[in-house]
Amino acid sequence: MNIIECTGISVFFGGLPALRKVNLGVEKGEIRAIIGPNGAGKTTLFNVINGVVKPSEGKILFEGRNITGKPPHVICRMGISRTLQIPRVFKDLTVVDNVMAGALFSGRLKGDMLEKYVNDVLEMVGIADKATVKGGQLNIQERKKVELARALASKPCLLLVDEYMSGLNPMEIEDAIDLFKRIRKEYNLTIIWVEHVISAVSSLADQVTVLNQGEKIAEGKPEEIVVDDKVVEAYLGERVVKHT
Amino acid sequence: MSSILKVEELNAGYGDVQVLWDVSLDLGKNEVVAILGPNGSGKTTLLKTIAGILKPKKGKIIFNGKRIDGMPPERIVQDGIALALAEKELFPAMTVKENLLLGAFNKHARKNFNENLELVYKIFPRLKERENQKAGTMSGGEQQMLAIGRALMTGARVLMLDEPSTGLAPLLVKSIFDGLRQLMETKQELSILLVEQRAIQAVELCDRGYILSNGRIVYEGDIREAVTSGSFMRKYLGV
Amino acid sequence: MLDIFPPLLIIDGIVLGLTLSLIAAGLTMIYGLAGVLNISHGELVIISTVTAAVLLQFGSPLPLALLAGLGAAVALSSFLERVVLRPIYGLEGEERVLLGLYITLALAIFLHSALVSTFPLAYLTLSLPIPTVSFLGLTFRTAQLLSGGIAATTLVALFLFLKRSWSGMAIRSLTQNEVGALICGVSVKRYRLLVFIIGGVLASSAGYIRGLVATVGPETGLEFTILALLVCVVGGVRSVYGTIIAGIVIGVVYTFLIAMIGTYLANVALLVFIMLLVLIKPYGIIGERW
Amino acid sequence: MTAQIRITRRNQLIAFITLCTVYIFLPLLFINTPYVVFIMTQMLFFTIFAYSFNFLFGFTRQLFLCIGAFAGIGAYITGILLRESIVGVVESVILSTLTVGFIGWFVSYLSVRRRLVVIFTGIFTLAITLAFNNLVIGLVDITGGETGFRVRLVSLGLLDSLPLYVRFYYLAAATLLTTAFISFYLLSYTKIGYAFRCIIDDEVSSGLIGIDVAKIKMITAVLASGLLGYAGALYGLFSQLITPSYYGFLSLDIPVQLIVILGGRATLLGPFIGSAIISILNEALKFLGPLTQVLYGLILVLLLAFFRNGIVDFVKRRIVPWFF
Repeated sequence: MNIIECTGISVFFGGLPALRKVNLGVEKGEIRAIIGPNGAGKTTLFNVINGVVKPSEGKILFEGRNITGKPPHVICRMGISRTLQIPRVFKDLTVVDNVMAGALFSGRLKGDMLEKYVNDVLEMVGIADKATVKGGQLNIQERKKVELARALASKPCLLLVDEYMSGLNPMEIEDAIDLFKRIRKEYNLTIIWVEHVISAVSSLADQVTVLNQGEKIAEGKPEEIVVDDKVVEAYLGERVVKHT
Repeated sequence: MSSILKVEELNAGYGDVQVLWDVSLDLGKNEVVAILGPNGSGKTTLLKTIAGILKPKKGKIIFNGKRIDGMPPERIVQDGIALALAEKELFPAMTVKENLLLGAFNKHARKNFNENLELVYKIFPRLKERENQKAGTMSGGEQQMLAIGRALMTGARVLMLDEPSTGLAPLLVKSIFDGLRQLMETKQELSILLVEQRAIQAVELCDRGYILSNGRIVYEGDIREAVTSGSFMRKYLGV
Repeated sequence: MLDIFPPLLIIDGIVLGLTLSLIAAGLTMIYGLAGVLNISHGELVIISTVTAAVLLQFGSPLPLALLAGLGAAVALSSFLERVVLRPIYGLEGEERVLLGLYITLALAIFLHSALVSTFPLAYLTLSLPIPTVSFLGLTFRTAQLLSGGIAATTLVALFLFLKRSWSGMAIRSLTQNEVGALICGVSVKRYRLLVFIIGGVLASSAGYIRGLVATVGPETGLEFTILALLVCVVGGVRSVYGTIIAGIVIGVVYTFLIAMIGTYLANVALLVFIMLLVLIKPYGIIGERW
Repeated sequence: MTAQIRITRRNQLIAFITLCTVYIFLPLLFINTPYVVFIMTQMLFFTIFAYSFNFLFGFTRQLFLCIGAFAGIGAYITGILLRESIVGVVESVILSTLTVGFIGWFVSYLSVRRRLVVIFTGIFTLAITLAFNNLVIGLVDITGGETGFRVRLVSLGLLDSLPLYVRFYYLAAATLLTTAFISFYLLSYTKIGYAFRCIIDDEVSSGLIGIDVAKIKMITAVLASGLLGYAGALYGLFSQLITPSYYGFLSLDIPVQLIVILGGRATLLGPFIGSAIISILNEALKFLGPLTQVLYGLILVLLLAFFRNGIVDFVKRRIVPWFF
């Protein structure tokens, strides 16, 4: 059974469609990448899944339960965590408090386990050495790590990651790929991942979904996607396809 | 060919998010140069930095032999670099004519107002038809024409276009690129920096180009050759 | 129930409404360009009437006194923009609006108390030599007609300035789209100062116009601010034209309410209406958008 | 990590016990100067008002510009009920508390539901303040208009054995210290404190990690407003005179805001420090007369422009991380 099943999701902003009848089913344990050009609706899809935006049409089932239109905090407590494209950590809290907050309010962990779990997550993400630094004093990559750790600390079943790799150099991208591999293995997670660093996508994702102008235009394994006519067209323009 | 705009080892971004890393490029007089790359690669950031809306962290921007990095945007427009953004950034409650009028806000553009207006109406006749319509009520394609038209009204010698084809139907894309082609034929002393996500339209307008991936220049040279060669897609997407 | 003949009441209302529109137009433009809801705006009205009144008490000729008052309002307004509000320009979004609200509120309290305690008796009344004129069988007060005329003329002038002049275009462009204005070469800093200066001029003229038909005392600043704020909320916080229409409507309704149920309950009715409006349509009835 | 929290908690407890001691024994020093005790009582009431405003604005970013109006509603309800001898003191005060609590919940509910931006909540509540003022002055028959009406001295049970001017001092002190203690406890020892810290910092992120921001805002609004209604009623009984000028924006809201900003937003010791400074200033500057208002305005402008985070924050950053 798919852990999450979105059927016929449409979102309109002031009459303009941001998503049109998008279906998305992700298997348990999978890493699913979502790619697409500007304005394709990737972040909107995330906003719909975690309840920031209510869909105009469509239904979302998470582990078989209908979560359509539930507010973000409820969805978080049900086991879906999310990181943002531009990370928002708590600036006045230390790194460890940031992550602790994630563990505390999801209500998915019990008392004694909290501290150990939080320390494990900090080690895993590689930010343990900054544990007592305040969120506001971190640089952008450290903030991304803290946000990821905070999301992991809520012990989710499904993790939504929004553009983790942008702004990283090739070395750092390698590290991040490695990190996600370990996270999946260690925490037994399903990950949906919006990304435009395609090199990372192809070495990490099991399946890729391609959105363009609010519609799903392709889905498949990374190596199939890169040569898919519709995808090439969406990225490069219609006539390239004829040339090649 | 002598260059009119030169960017050297530019680093820029928003706040502490660095988007561009050591980007260098060169735009010749009367040349059209393409900058290609997928979304998030930093194309719009590059244009905004050149236009002075964002302050560069490091590096030089040289226009017509003079350093312009760190200058306020109104000075840069006056010097002759105009920008039409993908978000259009029009004045929705103003008419088409008023939008164009504001394009000619700087002193020397006011002098050549009639001449430039004629040119804009010639390459985008649709704008003349819609002269008195509110900009906010126009279609996406028309708004794109207006954004380009407004940039031209500044009397610029360098025109920077940010994804003029995004979100438009193929027919409209064609009319916009036809307009640009006509513009290059009529107007003397105009160089265009064309940023595009879709390569093919760009290829029809220019020979030379750059590919930007993840904030860095990964290819520089003959753009037609790059697009037709098999490795393009890999290079383009940074695979 | 009404002591005054309704048409005269309507004219009274329109005159008050136009005066409020003058103040509110400044408020709206300042909000549009600087992102500050200037709570101290009503004090600009008072600083000019107080200055003029004090000078008149010392025997200064009328034009000189009025000019000095205008100068005081403009100077204060520019000082507000260049010095007092400086800390907020580095902030974005809600933080900026909030700090702006707070600083101008504090400034309003400061000016209010300072003016009331220093010049408690500086009332401005500009009485005219001919009290009434007859027209179509009705007797109008000259002051009423004159103040209405001046207010309308000033608003038309403002309208033409915004519509026709380069500076006016620049101001409108900045309120509609700041990035758009930037890439057209419009300097934010320069026009921000300009709208504060214009706001000062408009507020000052509103004070004088009010002085023709009523007595303007140093304690009325907050009242002007509140009424103008209401006009802005009804007219849409970013639309100058909406502001003008809303001003007239509120002026007339308010005048009638006062005549029918007394000042205090009229205030209550108006405020309840505003509260409902904030809830139902926070961006105004008339204004097209923020 | 835990060690640090333990130190902070210990220091907070020390601070709290010190406060209790000072507040209990301080009036005994001035037992022969009723005026000083009177001023200190007034300071206590303003500290309570500031506590409410601090919870609303400092902790949950709900800009209620109607602190005076809320306290006033409480005072008028109790005052009128007692004047007309409808119910007893206790019932009146309870009714004041519940009514104002309900109004606070309603305002919060509306602004949360309608997703009003802070500034619109501000305008909305400013309108409440003005409407309250106009209503009170307009309904002369019931409220006594501008001059207000007198309230008879009421019995305070056990406290009646104390000298007249000390009774209300201890009543207010008990209210304040209880409020402060409950706040200290909740904020330092429970999850709620953590949630508050998250909400102050970033509301969006708080929602994402599973905090029900809307619920916390509304609960805070009920409690803080209820406290205002209660304290307002007591303030009315203490003054023995209820007039609109006591609860006006200039006479109540502005000093309260000054206290909170001076002491530091979203701190528990801030209101204590802020109100102490303001009270001392108030007395020291008495000779200025109405010019004190001017000075307050000026101080507020300067504080906002250059010293926005207040004294507690300054101390916290520069000296010790004691106070939350």
